[in-house]
Amino acid sequence: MTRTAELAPPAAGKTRPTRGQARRGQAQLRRILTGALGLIVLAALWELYKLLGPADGVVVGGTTLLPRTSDLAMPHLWVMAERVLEPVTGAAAALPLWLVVLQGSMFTLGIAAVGWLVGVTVGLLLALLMQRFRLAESAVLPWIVLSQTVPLIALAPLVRRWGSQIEVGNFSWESWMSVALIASYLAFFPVSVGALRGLSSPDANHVDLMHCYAAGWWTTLWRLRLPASVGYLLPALRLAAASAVIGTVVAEVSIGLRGGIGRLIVEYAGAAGGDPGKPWAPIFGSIAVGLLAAGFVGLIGLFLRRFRRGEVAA
Amino acid sequence: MIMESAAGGRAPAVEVGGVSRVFTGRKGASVTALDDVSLTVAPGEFVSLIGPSGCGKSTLLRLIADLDTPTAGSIRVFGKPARQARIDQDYGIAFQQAGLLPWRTVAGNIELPLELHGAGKAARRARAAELIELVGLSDFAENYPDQLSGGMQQRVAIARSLAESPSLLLMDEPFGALDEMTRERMQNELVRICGETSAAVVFVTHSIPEAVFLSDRVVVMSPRPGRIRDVLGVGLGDTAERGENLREDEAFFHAVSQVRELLHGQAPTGARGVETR
Amino acid sequence: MIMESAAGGRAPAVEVGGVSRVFTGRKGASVTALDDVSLTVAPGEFVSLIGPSGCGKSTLLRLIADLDTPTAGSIRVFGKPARQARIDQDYGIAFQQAGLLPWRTVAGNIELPLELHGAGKAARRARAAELIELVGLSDFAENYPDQLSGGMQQRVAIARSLAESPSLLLMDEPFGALDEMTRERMQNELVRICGETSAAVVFVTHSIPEAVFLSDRVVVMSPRPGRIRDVLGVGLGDTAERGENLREDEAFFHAVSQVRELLHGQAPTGARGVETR
Amino acid sequence: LTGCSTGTDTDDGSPGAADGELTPVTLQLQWVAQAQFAGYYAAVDQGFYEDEGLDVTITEGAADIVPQDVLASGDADFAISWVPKVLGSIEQGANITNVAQIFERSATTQISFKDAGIESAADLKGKNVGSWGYGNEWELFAGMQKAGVEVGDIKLIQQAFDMNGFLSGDIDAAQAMTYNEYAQVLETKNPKTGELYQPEDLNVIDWNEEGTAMLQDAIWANADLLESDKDYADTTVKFIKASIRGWIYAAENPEDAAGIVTAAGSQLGQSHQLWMTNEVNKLIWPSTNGIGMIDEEAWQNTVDIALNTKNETGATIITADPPKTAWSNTYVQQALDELEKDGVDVKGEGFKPLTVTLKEGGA
Amino acid sequence: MNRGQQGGAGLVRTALPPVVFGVAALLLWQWAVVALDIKAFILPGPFLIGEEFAANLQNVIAGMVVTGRNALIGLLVGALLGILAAIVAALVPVSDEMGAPIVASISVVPIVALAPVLYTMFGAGAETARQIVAGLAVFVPVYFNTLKGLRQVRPVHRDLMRSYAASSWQATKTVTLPTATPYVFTGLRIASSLAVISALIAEYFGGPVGGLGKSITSSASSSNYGLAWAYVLGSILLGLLFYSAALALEKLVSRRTAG
Ligand SMILES: Nc1ncnc2c1ncn2[C@@H]1O[C@H](COP(=O)(O)OP(=O)(O)OP(=O)(O)O)[C@@H](O)[C@H]1O
Ligand SMILES: Nc1ncnc2c1ncn2[C@@H]1O[C@H](COP(=O)(O)OP(=O)(O)OP(=O)(O)O)[C@@H](O)[C@H]1O
Ligand SMILES: Cc1ncc(C[n+]2csc(CCO)c2C)c(N)n1
Ligand SMILES: [Mg+2]
Ligand SMILES: [Mg+2]
Repeated sequence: MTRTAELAPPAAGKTRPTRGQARRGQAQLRRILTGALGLIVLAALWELYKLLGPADGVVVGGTTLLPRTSDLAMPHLWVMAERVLEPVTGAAAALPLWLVVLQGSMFTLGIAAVGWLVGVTVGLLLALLMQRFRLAESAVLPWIVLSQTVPLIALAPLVRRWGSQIEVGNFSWESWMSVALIASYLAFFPVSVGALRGLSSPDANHVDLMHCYAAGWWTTLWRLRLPASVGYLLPALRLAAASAVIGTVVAEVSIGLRGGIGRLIVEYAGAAGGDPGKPWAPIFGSIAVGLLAAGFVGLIGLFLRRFRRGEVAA
Repeated sequence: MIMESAAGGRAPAVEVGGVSRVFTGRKGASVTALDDVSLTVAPGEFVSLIGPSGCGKSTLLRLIADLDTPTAGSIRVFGKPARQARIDQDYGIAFQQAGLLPWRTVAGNIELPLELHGAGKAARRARAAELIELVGLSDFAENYPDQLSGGMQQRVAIARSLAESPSLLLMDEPFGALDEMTRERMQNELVRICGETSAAVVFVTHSIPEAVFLSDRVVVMSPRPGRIRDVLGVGLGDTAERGENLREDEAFFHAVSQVRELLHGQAPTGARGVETR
Repeated sequence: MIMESAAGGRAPAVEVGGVSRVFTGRKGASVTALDDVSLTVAPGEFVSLIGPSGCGKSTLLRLIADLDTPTAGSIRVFGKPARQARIDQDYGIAFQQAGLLPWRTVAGNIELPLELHGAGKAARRARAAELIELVGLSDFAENYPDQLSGGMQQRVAIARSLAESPSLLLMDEPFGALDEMTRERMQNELVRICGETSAAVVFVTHSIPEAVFLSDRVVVMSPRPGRIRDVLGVGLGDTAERGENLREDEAFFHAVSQVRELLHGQAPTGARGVETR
Repeated sequence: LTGCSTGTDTDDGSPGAADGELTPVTLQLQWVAQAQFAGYYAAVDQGFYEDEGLDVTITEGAADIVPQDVLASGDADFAISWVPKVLGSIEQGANITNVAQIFERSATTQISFKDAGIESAADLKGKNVGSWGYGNEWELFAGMQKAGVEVGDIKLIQQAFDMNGFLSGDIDAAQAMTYNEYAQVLETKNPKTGELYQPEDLNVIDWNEEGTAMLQDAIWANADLLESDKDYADTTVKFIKASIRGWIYAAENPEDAAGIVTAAGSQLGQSHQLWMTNEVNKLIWPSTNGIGMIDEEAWQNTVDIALNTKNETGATIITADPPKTAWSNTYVQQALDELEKDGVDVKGEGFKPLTVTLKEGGA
Repeated sequence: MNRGQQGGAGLVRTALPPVVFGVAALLLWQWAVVALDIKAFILPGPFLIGEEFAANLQNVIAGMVVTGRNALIGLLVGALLGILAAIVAALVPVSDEMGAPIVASISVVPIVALAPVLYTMFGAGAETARQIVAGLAVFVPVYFNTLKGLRQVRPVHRDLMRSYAASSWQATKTVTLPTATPYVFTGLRIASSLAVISALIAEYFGGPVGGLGKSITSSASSSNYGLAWAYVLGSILLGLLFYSAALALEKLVSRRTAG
């Protein structure tokens, strides 16, 4: 039944965009509403469990299977919401919490974007290298996979220490660059793997065709491999965006960069006992930044729609 | 075996001399896809390759196109080594699958070879329009491949193979995916186009009527190892003169029967079916 | 139009009465795939559906198989509603793609319908062995589909469709992917199998010779909207008697020409090609 | 290529305030901006460093930043760190010197709710005991060892950035700095009473009293440079001198000092910040020998514990006595002399701490 | 036997380039450390790391056991939930749409933010929170890949099942699940090393001591970077072990089902 649309013969020549767009808009709206409903259900579950669940959680054989319901562990949702509207501290000049978190989010997003760019660039270059030279692929790919088993917390101080040794002319390494670099360490991975798959994705048929046209490697890359890889690249870029945000937050904590979400998470943690709503604000901030970043990359997909025509709807 | 065709003074379009191709599998086993195959195609001549699956038709075509290199023997295209001919773009090629780039429009796909070889934008446009007209897709120039039926896609691929007016066309089962009616229509168009451009054609097919209908000569191949079993001059009149009625002609059925028998390994006895019953 | 076949006292194998099928696309546009189609297939009769792409052949077959429901009209299989016939497993079906489950062996695939309907293990084994023998794949019973050629896969699919000895076989271009020689071999085998099991067959094809070779009657369809243009009784002898030589018989060529003309929309004038030239 | 900005970079030997040319100096803290470092922030804010011709940049610490490594690798000119943490680094090859022991007392305690009945280190046996790790755990281990409790006798739990593990009862005895985590608990509502927790609700094991206190926040300098670079040595004295003035300012104006730290970007609430300032002052004042003077006995005590205390893997902090260069009173002495010459009270005998009232959440 | 030799040769051919590359990189690193006289507390050389690894093998292995256990439990639970949730989402499309924002959020939330909350919810004195962190990290790729796999059923197979009048459970068992299996394994392979790294980073924010993550940070905080990196090496080995196990399981199952 879901095949209907795909099987329908293409309307010869021109399509009528307006009606289609309206329909798609409607579907989109419905999806958003259902998604919102999902969130509401989750919120209701939270409050319901908090109301009915035992204070010490559901413990079976010494293992806590369901969480504790104390105000410390599961603050009421309205406590979190109210807290966001209040000032960060009692000081006269204190900004409201939401504003501070928003500023932190933007800061983190900015660094994550730089990390993403670096990661994507490195990932693409690696993929090109591996696509071009089979030996490079077999020698490097396992190490790329392995690289992701090294915990960031071990790398972060190294990166900062080495970065601070760099000082060329007017350029001097700053802490935020270390954070961006660590973010790129997570971001490059999906891109290199995805791009490699994408670059090797063209049919033998198409590769033969380019060969028949006596097209060189660069021409084949530009005319065939890159366009063909778009379908693989976009999910990889989205994954990289989420990873870049995660990496940024972790690195902010790790090397203590001020201004971002990671720092707020650490600093508000101390208030967890006396002000249980406060630590949740940067957590939601970090989720929002992640979704925003992933959504942003989704936008890129819109511009590259042309290159995804070959894909069958999942 | 009749392998020479009267070709006048010009170099033959294709000259395959004692070519073998052995594939070595990963497990050490080797497959002799072609064994000592020789074949000459004259300029402007239409030659079909027919034979059971795995007899090496595609392999031979790929060797001519320099998409693969022979284990032994030599291949010359218009008197040059195959590699040179490929670089000089002496041939156009169409595969069994249309192989269009899904992100390019019909026009964009047809322009591709011209673009790669540095033709100017205006020239490309004009040539593409001409070819689209030729294959009867004028209303679809700006459509994307996924908006076309299989037959239409195949026509685009043929137009693309003609883009640089090659004097040699290599086609590997280009009509394999089409339904009978569309297929016949495409065959008629191919006959017309070849008449107009007087290109030589090497045409791989599984269909006996198709081979007979289109060709000057039909090359019947046998598998394991891939060899040329026989070459049958069909000569149902000059390309340009052949028309729709030919398909219901007695000589047509006669030739079909002959090719069938060759394929089944019998000596061609003449149209036994028709004459002895 | 000749639609009734002499069927004796038993209920017809298939009885399609005034069936229409309209697809409503997501964009509101609707396609009339079938328009007021009526057709009766007698028990044991072999009927081919032929027609250009998109004329509704597959749709009709899917309606008979109750894989889809008609917008209007009724379909009865052996006197029961199509749905009941499906649940009672009155038919076997084979699609254009073999559609084997890649994680099951040849034997496992053939056993699948038996397994689903609760046949015992030993019975399944025996029946599968028998069918594998029938389609000539005894050496490959324990192979997986990806180790078989397209033709072999198709033979497995046919064996699978025969597993429960259905009195009706529905086949949608089962030989579409095969090369000419294998295809002819498979056609011969199908003729033999049908002779042995005396099942009725509804057979979709694009190939005129195939339709003519196999069928008692050929149903020629026309597209947009899908309708039955004509039904041609071929009657080239009883199924069991037909053999290889038939293909080179004059009556064969005659029938082929007739179907061609029907397809192209002319009234069947008799074998114009053969007789008037 | 060290790339760091040590005072040695300037050509003219001793840039005084008069020159207008300030010597750039970087100070690496061991944690983020908070009143634990009030003296340094006050010295910046009040222009004490500038008076000495120094342009001080304070670099905050973080979970994975080891201040003594930053110092040793040349990325900072001075660092604040605890003596036991640094001893390990020195043994690993970091050549640095304790030039001023700012905190005289230890602020590390092990706190527990009254009903757990943990009143001394011996009571820790069989309990869930919290610690941050990161080198903050040695006083605890030493105290336990002294009381005959093996590391294997307790269940050791790593504490998070918050005190929730303690408040939820997962940790029976939690590590708490008097100036920070102890206050965090007192800022939390007791669900039983609906009021904030009171000091009476808690038992506190104070390592100063148990005799296993180790030396905490000290100013560390690069030993190689102290040896080879006269300017750096001068800068060190100036830096110590201005820092001490900062700490004196914090003792005399705790509210202002707390405000200065908050203005420097600390996210702590007002009452918490003031509490921390006050508690930190108590670690310094009154000063027995003058602020910053390293007490040889206390140093030796710290070294002894470092040599003999085993952690959960059986390792000790150090395996051999630290080198002579590990500490020096030369510079702080000079700074104190100059200050006393100016009539500054560097012992704070009359120091009177405030009584700070904590508000919920430290607000 | 001949086959076996061939397989051995194949292994050598696939393993040789990365090993050569790796050894070359390690040697270069060691050379740099020696030639540039880099102190261990700035960058330990591979030989030093190796020495520390050998000298503390017992502790490293103990850490691997603790962290590996958490990762394994997280992997099993997360994978199970991911597969179940994907089946539900495939059967009830509304639940897919309702869960979309939640799953999307889980996929972007940093462990840094999550771990402290989970410790409070499930107790800082137990390993549960770490196992949940690993489980959530595993859930995401397993869920997405399984869901994708469940939607790969080919129309011809669906038609076939209908023509057999198969019950929906029969269809699920004979067609849908086997079709999805390779996709599930792709998800598991990605998830396997993710489970290790997540369980490890969760240790950073509390919980019982003994795991690799805690050991890394406490060695580093006393500037014992050789030891810290020996633990890092342990974590790499653990990740590799999990990855190889997932890969082997995938090979095993796919051989059984698809020849
Ligand atoms: N790249 C290859 N590696 C190994 N063997 C190959 C390769 N290409 C073709 N072969 C083998 O060579 C033989 C000839 O193959 P080829 O594709 O030329 O047959 P064909 O006549 O085109 O068949 P079909 O009609 O099925 O397309 C076959 O046995 C095939 O298995
Ligand atoms: N599920 C569907 N939704 C919408 N339109 C459909 C659907 N199935 C078939 N059609 C349309 O119905 C018409 C008949 O399709 P059908 O598949 O029966 O043709 P066919 O004769 O089998 O063609 P072919 O020879 O190409 O297989 C076509 O126009 C097709 O586009
Ligand atoms: C991972 C981790 N690192 C540091 C602290 C905080 N901390 C507690 S005491 C101390 C020394 C100086 O204040 C520091 C930094 C923590 N809670 N968790
Ligand atoms: Mg071929
Ligand atoms: Mg069809």
